[in-house]
Amino acid sequence: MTSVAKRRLAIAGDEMEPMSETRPEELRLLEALLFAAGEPLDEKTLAARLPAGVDVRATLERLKAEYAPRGVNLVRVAGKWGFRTAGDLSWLLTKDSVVPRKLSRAAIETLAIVAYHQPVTRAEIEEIRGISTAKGTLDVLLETGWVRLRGRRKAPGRPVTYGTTEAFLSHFGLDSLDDLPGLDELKGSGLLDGRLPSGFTVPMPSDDPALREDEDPLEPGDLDLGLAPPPERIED
Amino acid sequence: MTSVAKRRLAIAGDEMEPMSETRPEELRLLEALLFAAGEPLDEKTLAARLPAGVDVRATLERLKAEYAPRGVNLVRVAGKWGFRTAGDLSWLLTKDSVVPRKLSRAAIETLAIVAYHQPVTRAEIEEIRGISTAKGTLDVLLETGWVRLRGRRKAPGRPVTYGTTEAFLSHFGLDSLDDLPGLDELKGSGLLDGRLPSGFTVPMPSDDPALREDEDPLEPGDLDLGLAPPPERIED
Amino acid sequence: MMTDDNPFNPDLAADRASDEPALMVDVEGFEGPLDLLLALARQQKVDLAKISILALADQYLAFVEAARKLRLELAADYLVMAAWLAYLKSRLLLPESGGAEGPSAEDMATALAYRLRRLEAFRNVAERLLERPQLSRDIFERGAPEPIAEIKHPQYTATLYDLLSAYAAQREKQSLAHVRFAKRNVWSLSEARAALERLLGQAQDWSRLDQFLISYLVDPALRPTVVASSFAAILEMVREGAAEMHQHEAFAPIYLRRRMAAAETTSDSAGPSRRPV
Repeated sequence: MTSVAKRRLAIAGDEMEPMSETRPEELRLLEALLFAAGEPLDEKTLAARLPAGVDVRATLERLKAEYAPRGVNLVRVAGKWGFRTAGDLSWLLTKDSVVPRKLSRAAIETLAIVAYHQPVTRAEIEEIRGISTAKGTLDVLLETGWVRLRGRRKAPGRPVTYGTTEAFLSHFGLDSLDDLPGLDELKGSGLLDGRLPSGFTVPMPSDDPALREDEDPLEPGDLDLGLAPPPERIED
Repeated sequence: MTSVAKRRLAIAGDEMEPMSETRPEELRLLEALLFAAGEPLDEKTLAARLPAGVDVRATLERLKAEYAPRGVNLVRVAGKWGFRTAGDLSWLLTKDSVVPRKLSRAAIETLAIVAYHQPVTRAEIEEIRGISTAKGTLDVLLETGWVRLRGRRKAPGRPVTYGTTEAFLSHFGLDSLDDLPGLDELKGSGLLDGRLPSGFTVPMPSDDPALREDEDPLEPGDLDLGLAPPPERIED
Repeated sequence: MMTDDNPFNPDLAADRASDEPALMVDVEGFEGPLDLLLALARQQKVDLAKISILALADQYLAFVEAARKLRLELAADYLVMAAWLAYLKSRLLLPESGGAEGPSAEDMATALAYRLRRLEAFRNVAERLLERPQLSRDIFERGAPEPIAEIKHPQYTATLYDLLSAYAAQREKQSLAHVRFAKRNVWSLSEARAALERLLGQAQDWSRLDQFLISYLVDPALRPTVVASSFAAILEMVREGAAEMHQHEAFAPIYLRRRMAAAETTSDSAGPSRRPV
């Protein structure tokens, strides 16, 4: 180790190692890899780049703890790890903001229904909102890359099912759908399972790419129409 | 400051502040700004983004010292500041990949002569080919792992003899060198013209690792050349 | 649910006088009748689970009535809901007859309350979702990621066919180099004729063929082919009437000249005789 490397950092936190301990080299390697990457990396990718024998998960957790008080944090999004600026510093960085597309109220509600109720059909979205969904609303959500066509429901009319993407999790800083705010309350209230056919009473939303039992794969051409899925028949 | 932020870092280096000191918030701001920036920032720009009264230069120097032992360093390039992967970890940011490359005409011709006429010296190759063989051509063949240095011919100048390897057999799908087609097979397949002078023969080559009577073992150092061929190949 | 259970013809908007201009209003920005109902329910300031559907129906119907008095045209959805609520209200007020088909009035009211609670719940989580720090708006990834450099290792490929054909071609080339078949240099008939025509154009009198050809005879190896081709070409030109030739005896020099006009030819008849062709 270089003399520079020996001038190491120690953490003064309570759950941290005593400050006399040398900072392991794998922390340097991990932070270099994660800093260099533009987007989050999964543990498998990281393990492949690190020397054999490194406990990737433990090193990640330690690095996360080290960076927690800093202006840049190590976070887990969509099951991957990445450095991101601390959430409380958004005021400082607003100058760098990409002006986000302002979503309409209808789009926001629809996004929430897709996120918390996926896989969900357009008819189910309309039933919850009590209003027909303008064609453009789902198009806008598909365009953001946060919503995707999943498959087709095994039901009359074979309506397309919608779900969220990894980009959705990444954008909202979620590790998985389990981290959706208010999901537990929503689940507990029984409001998610009201309309599921018997036998499919899975109250949890799932963006698992594997189709559910009541889903068929998309058909050739469905994805071409991705931005303009054909209006489907109301099934109920 | 948040409770998380209070779980602060202290520096254990000799020229650093005592570890009991709270890490100033401006360090967080600076690291977030520099992390998110698309390009290095000069001190004037940083000062404009930071709260009034922050000693930008001093904060930068402290941040630089903090990151010096890390996998990511704060560096000043052309008067501007930015994070960069530590110089000693540049190997980490490389990825090895295999690119298929077609062997040059000269190399495959030389390889063919080596295969049929082994053990063969460079001078003999040139005699058969009727053309001088560039040094790079044999280097490429050694790099492929299909050709090896066998020994040295017991002859004036003690020239190195070349032969093929197991990797050669494996790449060309040959069980042994006996599977190389002989004169009749080459004629039969139309590769050799029927109009050949009498006395034209195709040798029966052998890649027997045992040296022939007219071969001496390689000398120390011979193999170093073989294992470290110059990266650049020259086609003739 | 509204679409399932509504027994009314939704086309209630049709009773508007047809000559009045339609003034479409979005009922102050409500997102449909359920949204409006939810807003009205909130005015009751009680838990949605304990809300009086009867009171809510009254409020909604009063709202719709007020809008109609103002001659504001409500979207059909709102009127459908109004009709359904009026029906629900009448069912709730009348004692349930035991054998009534379909869902009871209580079930219908419960279902409506459920839908209102569900819509509100999704509204809440939508809000909470959007309150989260968002990427590239509140939190940022590395602005200048450092690329991974790719180090390319060549993996050479060649086929057995490449190898064998390269070998055969080289051996063949080298062995044939020792037994060289000289390329046969041939003066073709057309080459000979082109040259002769060019030369005859310049000559006015009888000339010896070998003098014409002298410039082509520098290489002794070419002599037989030049003579043979030239002679054949001359015979052809004579037959066509383009040239004349004569030879005194076998192996004597051959003379030829360009064919003159008929008169000239006669005057020259004392000269060398034409050989029949």
